[in-house]
Amino acid sequence: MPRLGLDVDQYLRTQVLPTVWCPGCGNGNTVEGLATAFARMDVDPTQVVVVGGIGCSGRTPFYVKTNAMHTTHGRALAYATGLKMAQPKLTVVVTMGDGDALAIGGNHFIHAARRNIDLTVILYNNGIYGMTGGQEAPTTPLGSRTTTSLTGSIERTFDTVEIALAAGATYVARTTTFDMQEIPLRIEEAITHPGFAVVEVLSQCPTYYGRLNQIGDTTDMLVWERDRTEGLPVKMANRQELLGELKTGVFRNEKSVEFTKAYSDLCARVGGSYGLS
Amino acid sequence: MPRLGLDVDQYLRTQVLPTVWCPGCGNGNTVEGLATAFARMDVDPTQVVVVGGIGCSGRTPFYVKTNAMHTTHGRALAYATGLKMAQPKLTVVVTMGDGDALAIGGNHFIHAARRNIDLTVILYNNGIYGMTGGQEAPTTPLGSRTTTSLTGSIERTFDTVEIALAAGATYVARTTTFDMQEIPLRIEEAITHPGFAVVEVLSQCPTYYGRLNQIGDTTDMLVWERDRTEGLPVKMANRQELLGELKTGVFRNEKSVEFTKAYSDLCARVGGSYGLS
Amino acid sequence: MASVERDQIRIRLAGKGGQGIMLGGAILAEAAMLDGLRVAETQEYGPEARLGATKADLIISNRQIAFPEVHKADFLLCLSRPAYLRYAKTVAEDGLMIAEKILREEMGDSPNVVYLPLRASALSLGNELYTNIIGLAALAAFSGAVTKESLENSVRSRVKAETVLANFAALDLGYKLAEEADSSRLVSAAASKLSR
Amino acid sequence: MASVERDQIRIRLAGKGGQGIMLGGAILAEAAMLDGLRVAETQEYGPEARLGATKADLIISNRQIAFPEVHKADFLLCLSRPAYLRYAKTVAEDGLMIAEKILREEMGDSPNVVYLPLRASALSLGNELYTNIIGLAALAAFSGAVTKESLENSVRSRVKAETVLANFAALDLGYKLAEEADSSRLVSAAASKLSR
Amino acid sequence: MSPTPGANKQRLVMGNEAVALGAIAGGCDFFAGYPITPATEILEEMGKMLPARGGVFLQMEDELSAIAAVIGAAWGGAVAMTATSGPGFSLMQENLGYASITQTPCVIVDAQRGGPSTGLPTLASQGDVMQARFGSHGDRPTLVITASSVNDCYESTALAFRMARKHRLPVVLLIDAVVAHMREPVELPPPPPPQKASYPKIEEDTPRFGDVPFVPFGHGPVTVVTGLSHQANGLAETQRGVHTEQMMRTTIQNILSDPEIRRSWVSAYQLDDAEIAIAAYGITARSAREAVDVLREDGIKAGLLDLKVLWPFPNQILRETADKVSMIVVPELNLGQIVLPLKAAVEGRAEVHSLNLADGTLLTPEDIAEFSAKQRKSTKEAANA
Amino acid sequence: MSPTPGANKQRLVMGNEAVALGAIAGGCDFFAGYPITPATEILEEMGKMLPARGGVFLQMEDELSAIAAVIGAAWGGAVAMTATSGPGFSLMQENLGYASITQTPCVIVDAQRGGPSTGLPTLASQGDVMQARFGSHGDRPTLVITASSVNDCYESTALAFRMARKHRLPVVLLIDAVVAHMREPVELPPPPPPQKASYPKIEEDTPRFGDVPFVPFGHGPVTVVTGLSHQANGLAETQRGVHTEQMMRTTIQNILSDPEIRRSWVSAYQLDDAEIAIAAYGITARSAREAVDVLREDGIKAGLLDLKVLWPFPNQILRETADKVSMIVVPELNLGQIVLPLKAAVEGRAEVHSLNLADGTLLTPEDIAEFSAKQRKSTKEAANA
Amino acid sequence: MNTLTIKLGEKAPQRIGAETVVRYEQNGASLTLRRKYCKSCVLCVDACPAKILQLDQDDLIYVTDISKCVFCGACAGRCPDFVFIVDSGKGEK
Amino acid sequence: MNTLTIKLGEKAPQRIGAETVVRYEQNGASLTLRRKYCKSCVLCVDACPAKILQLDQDDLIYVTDISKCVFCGACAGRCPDFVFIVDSGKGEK
Ligand SMILES: Cc1ncc(C[n+]2csc(CCOP(=O)(O)OP(=O)(O)O)c2C)c(N)n1
Ligand SMILES: Cc1ncc(C[n+]2csc(CCOP(=O)(O)OP(=O)(O)O)c2C)c(N)n1
Ligand code: SF4
Ligand code: SF4
Ligand code: SF4
Ligand code: SF4
Ligand code: SF4
Ligand code: SF4
Ligand SMILES: [Mg+2]
Ligand SMILES: [Mg+2]
Repeated sequence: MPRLGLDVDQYLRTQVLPTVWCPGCGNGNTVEGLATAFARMDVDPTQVVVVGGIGCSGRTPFYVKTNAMHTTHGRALAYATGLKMAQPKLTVVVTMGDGDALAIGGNHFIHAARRNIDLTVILYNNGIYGMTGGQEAPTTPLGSRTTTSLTGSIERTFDTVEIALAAGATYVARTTTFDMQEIPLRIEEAITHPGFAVVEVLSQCPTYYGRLNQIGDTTDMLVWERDRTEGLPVKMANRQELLGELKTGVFRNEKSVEFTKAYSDLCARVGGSYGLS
Repeated sequence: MPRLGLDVDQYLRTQVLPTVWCPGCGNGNTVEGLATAFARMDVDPTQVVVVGGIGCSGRTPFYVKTNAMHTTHGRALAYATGLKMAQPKLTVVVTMGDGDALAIGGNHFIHAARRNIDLTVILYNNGIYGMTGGQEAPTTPLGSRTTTSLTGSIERTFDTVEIALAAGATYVARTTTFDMQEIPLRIEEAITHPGFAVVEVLSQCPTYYGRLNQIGDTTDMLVWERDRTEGLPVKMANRQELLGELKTGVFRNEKSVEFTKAYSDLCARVGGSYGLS
Repeated sequence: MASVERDQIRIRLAGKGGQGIMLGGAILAEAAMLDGLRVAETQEYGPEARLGATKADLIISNRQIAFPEVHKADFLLCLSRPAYLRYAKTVAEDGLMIAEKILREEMGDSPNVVYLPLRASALSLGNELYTNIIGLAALAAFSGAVTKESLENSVRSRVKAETVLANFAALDLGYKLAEEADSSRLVSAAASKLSR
Repeated sequence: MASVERDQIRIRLAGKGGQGIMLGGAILAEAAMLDGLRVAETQEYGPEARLGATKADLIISNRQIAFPEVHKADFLLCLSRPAYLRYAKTVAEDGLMIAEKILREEMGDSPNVVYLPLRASALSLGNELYTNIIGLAALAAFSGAVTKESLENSVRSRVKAETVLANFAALDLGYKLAEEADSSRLVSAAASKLSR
Repeated sequence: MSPTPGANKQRLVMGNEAVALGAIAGGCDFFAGYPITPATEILEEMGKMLPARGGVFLQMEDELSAIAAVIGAAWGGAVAMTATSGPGFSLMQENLGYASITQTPCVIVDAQRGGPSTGLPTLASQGDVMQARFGSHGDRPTLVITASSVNDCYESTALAFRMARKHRLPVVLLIDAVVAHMREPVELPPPPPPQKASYPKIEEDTPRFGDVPFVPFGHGPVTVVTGLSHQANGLAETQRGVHTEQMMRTTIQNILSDPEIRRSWVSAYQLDDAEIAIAAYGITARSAREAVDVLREDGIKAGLLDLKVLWPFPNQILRETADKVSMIVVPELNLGQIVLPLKAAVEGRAEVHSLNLADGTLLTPEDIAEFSAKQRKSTKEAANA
Repeated sequence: MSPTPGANKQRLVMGNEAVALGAIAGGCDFFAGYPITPATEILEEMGKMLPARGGVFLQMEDELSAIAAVIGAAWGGAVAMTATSGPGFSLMQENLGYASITQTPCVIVDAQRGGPSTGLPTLASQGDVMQARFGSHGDRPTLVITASSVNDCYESTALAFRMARKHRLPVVLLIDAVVAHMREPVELPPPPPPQKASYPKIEEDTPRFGDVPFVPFGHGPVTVVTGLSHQANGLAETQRGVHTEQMMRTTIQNILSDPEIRRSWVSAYQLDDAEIAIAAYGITARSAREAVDVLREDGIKAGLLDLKVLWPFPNQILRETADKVSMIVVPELNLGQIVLPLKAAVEGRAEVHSLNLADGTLLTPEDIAEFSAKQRKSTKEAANA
Repeated sequence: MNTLTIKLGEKAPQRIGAETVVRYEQNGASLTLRRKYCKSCVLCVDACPAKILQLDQDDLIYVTDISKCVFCGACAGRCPDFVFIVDSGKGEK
Repeated sequence: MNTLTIKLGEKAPQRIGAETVVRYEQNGASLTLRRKYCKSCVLCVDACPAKILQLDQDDLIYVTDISKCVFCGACAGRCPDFVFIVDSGKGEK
């Protein structure tokens, strides 16, 4: 019940609603979660930039009433890295689809994680390419039907959490639109975390994933989402236990040298005064 | 002593020797290891393609007397994926530098691993960009000097093994040019392995890494290489034990559905007859 | 039908995402093809088309079709409110709009609009999804752009086998609605365009 | 020195990777600059240059330098075998090659080559790395392209402080070798080029 | 161009589908791609057809890898293609150059949408016309074919494959969002049965590069392929790229003299007695054709030069046309692209006027007719003044 | 161009180093790049200078991310640049289009090497001249500046920054392997102290796009930036890109009428009484200059038109030149690129002859002189016949 | 947007315009519907424990009987399109 | 390449050309040096347990005293440039 008592609307660009998203699409829930997190944190919208990639979910920046940067397919994190480095005091949130973040954008994802730069990634994982009409994504569950795997996907599936952890992200969480109350909490934790933070939101695409895999109506998709995940005690999940399962929870929440901080120190070492100081 | 009793020369394109590599560069040891593995396996050179990226190490295909494909920076695995899919009976070995494989080519690396396509990657990790003159690589040990981090690198370091494992590679090993006898063994295992196999070879770049970090002469670099690694019992290393250390050994050697096989099955399902069958 | 003398008929089908506009366009185009006519069909794509107003345009002619888009429609089928708001103005001066009856309340009457209870009729057939087919049939009736026979054949080839009969019933209903509504305009609207 | 009348002197320094050709080029160019001359220096780059034959080209002139590369060299300094094999033919007909003496055995004598024991002299100074500086000095002596003073100033600004004196000794040695070898050709070779 | 109406085996086919069918007709047995509007249906169609034929269909992680996989596949002996739109085409440019320097036969379809950047993803443009020729760094021989109808899509794709294999180069098929998504009735032959491409036998010392046939890996002695400048045997020449320059010049000549290219270069409509030529291509040629009719109804002798092969640009044909007409009108859905080589070819022999639109909508026949009439009028007035 | 010899504060500087110094002089406080020959030293120099000035130096994972970071940084308020060579420039094309459509001021240096593909990594070329204009999909306003000396490198880079910021667009500086690595004595002012760029105050309803000043994030009310066609307030217009088309046309006009561009466009040498004009740019202009001297020694009145700003192409200047000479010779280190817009501009007013070389070596003064003399002779003979 | 307030016991008009915001009130609590954002996905309909949400003939959401509303917020939580504003009147923070 | 064979006890000539392959023999075992591949890195020099490898005045590798060679192959293993072929004469596989 994110709205009760919070002025979430102040963080929504209501003039462009309704969104372009399909009826029942989960993207709106995550946007609501993001706006709710902003409301909880009472951020100054002029000091926040939401950077989006290209895809249905990539349109998020249009709907959140902060600064918005809708970039190119796959490159959002590279844009965000430059932006954050140029003005390290800005809060930068990056919203990407699974294809955007992990197919074409996979390289920037692992490198931003490696640097542990203080960005918050919200990765909308609907297991498919929504915007272009239902093609296979690297996150498409094995055997699922997509318009490019009509007889069932034969490509193995990326586990966002595993990749993020291996690449060096210091905050990694997964939740779902079924667990919509969790979304703002995870996002708030992620934004507050000083380092590279990833919140994966499993989200329903009724139009393509749902229809192609005959999951049923929009509510059936939520049920399916619930059934394929199993919450972990939220505090901290032990990675080893997860293999083979798609659990939700917080998988890492660790402090490590953050990149703008490291850069600031480097500048100081050679006599320069960087924006942070 | 790779040469004893084996006609390694038949797999070397001696007409183009000496190599372009600097005196004392470790790349030649890995080439020797690759040629030795070919000799041990007695491969038909016309049925092998060595695909290289761009970088000092990317020149490997020129020196190995099999089919050679010297591609573009970072894309070798994408070329190799198309090649392997088109003619699945070919043996395809992909040689890349650390920058090539993990900086510009990081995305293809994780996706080829995800698909578990039957390619063998030999990743020459010298912790630096050799070809372009000593810039920082994603594998540059933290604090090292490079021409783009003259006061010491502040970027965190990729662990090739961790990334390969998280992305889904089914054979993952690390060795060094100090342990040069191991190189052909690991390469042979990797080629024989039916799936995506990665052999990381820690290799010395005396010209840049060595000189910038004042490691000493070429032999000193080998000693340094020995000192920073610690062999694991070769059979199988438990991943958990490794955190924070750079061990050598075999980290995974598992069977899982290989991609050309999965594709062949898909074709069969819809009535097509694919090259494998 | 004076198919030999006519030059070209410009048709626009408009609705919102999920109303089967794309399928309608394909069916009508194929019907024209089966009638031995030339046809070019184009559609609106993209995310906006999934939700908001979307359209399919057809040019049907007995000569080669050069420019393939419809700027002024001889016939516009309009199934939804956003489509009405966006495309009403694209009907040619002597063109005809066939619109969902629910819209009359808000939009009001005007001489070149015929409101038909398309959705209600579809629901009477048991499924709102027949709305587009009923509308298509009505449009065919008013425009004379394609023969009913071809329309049936085209529908048969594009819908699931088990729904063919229901779709045929939807076609009948569409023709009937058109006749009942304003039989004076049937076909003649088309004929007027064709005698250039 | 007839620096005012001369037009341009084209110099090529050639050796193999690690022999300090790039540094030599920079030193010579800076010396020319300090002499108030115009200069353009270009070098060979890339992996091949690290190992095999590599070169630096200088045009030194008292007028604006347009084309910056050397195709026929008035003076070629040649430090290694691969460089000899590759660049010997790029000496101008009336040009002069100053070559490492070890190469004489294999390459043999010819009228426009002066062999000097550059490497041996460097070793006599305690480090093979002075070879390039000795060669540079010899080349300066033969060509008269730059003054010794400027050469010293340039060397001072480009080498580590603790090696300045040793490098000055290397310069002296180079001048001496040139004088001893063939003092008749000193400067005049250059002069002949300059009185166009 | 369009088949006879009412013929027997007509099917209603979308432009993108026709591209896929044309590819199969051209022998294509490998597709690697990445979805993008408005080219996605080509990918989806290939994904339906190829596995059933034992061919390879791959959805790659991005466009960089899609074209790389295509080139790799070609060297694996496949007849390979990819399809994309502007943003993806931009990403392919580096490796397109690799296909050129390694003389790799393959086909790239660019279904143009509004640009730059994400631009107008669902709308048509002709903004990639110069990019198709000059988008990659360095020089390279290029062959760029267009299509303005569904039937064209089929024919042009098949032609692209024939030329790619004959001249050993990446061939670009340029269509646009409207043609890609347009459905028209066409009558197409049934797809040929799957067939592995065959290659000539070669010896150890047979040259592999230059004006010689393409032989992939595994079909003879070992071969060296590199994106560095190289000699005929494939080994690098890094000090001076004489062989590679020569190869490029030869390929350009070979394409220029190819009889099929010469036949397909342009198609004329009402041009014989025209005083105004409208030079157009792709979707705009359709508007231009109607504009010619409109102008002629108004008594202005207009004609259409429909440019079917854009690159190499038909210089000679344009010069000859310019000698016959007084004015050439060049309508394009961009800010003025093909008008550049056209003006360069015409060298002042006729007035050239550009009509440009880049907002994602089409130039209508009326737009073109009106513009042409206006230009003609102002020229006449200038002459009389 | 070159400073007076013997002056006091001369330093021997490499072209790439001068670019870096010029960038600092132009206010640059952000560099993101990826190493590549022959542009690497620009990266390395920026890496040395920026941290000490509190600016940002980033080595990114590839060129795609380098330009993306630069654009992101510009929106973060930085004065940003990247530097690369052909292969990297090809990879940047998609996001270069993003910089254009979002009117983002930034500078991209392309130090050209032999292409296509990996080509001739250490050798010079002028093969990216058309790519710099047309390499990205869709249309966009472009400004491309060249340099032929170390001093030029400095001046042109600073100019690039001025123009990028004034006209809100990505500006390309095109140099080549020889200029990049050449050392010449130059006399440069000391680098200005670090300074944060300042931006005008804006209100909620101030238009952010179109012919209005650039204001980055964090410097006023919230802003929406998108690579889709958009309105003045930044919100997308996906049904018809009227605002974006208008913005592009306006920017093009603004550049064309910029007094500094008009001043810098070309530089002439011995052109006043010339009967042959040699139109050249970059490193080739140096050879051409010497060729002019050679030709004049042989009694042929030649002159040089050194093209300093390639895009927008100086059409009017070329037309005027063509009216005065009988022949224009266009030497280029490619297979013929700038000759295309040149011919289009000249429209037959003078003969135009292309001299091309693409093997990584330079055209020498003798090559150009000889070619010019030969063309002149054959034209004379043709006239007499 | 013009707002139509419907108090407990009041009946909504036969047809509510798409642009109209409807505010249902019940003893200090309120439920506001921004109908023009509604996409008819019925997620809220399925989620409402009181079963009082339905689509009207314009396919837009409305409340059949506000007296049964328990102000649980399930509708607001589930709706992906920002249609609902739920105020239980208890002044939560 | 022309090969120069030096048997046990024989002395190498003062100067061996760079292009010459040198084959040192000792009781059926042999050590072959393809000197033109040598880059003077001295990895082999440091690795040789018998300390019999050195660079000559051309900076190319040669054997000072083949009689001390134990045919351990360390040189071949360490050399990154394919200079050595070691044959212990024992016909290993
Ligand atoms: C370079 C490039 N390639 C392809 C596209 C087309 N495209 C747009 S969105 C998208 C993928 C959408 O999938 P995802 O990232 O999962 O986002 P979703 O729509 O599912 O939220 C693609 C392939 C593009 N815009 N740019
Ligand atoms: C697209 C592109 N960007 C940059 C380069 C320049 N480049 C060549 S090799 C290389 C990196 C070399 O490093 P690595 O991959 O580690 O190989 P190494 O030389 O160390 O073996 C770079 C950046 C290029 N060739 N192409
Ligand atoms: S296509 Fe799927 S992801 Fe995209 S808006 Fe529709 S439901 Fe959502
Ligand atoms: S630069 Fe380094 S990696 Fe490259 S050849 Fe030299 S030593 Fe080897
Ligand atoms: S607040 Fe609860 S009871 Fe009231 S309408 Fe919403 S879901 Fe139903
Ligand atoms: S959940 Fe929202 S969008 Fe869906 S029907 Fe309910 S109110 Fe409408
Ligand atoms: S074989 Fe062993 S002993 Fe003989 S030279 Fe080589 S390293 Fe020395
Ligand atoms: S290791 Fe090889 S290259 Fe190095 S010195 Fe010895 S023989 Fe020469
Ligand atoms: Mg998705
Ligand atoms: Mg490396």
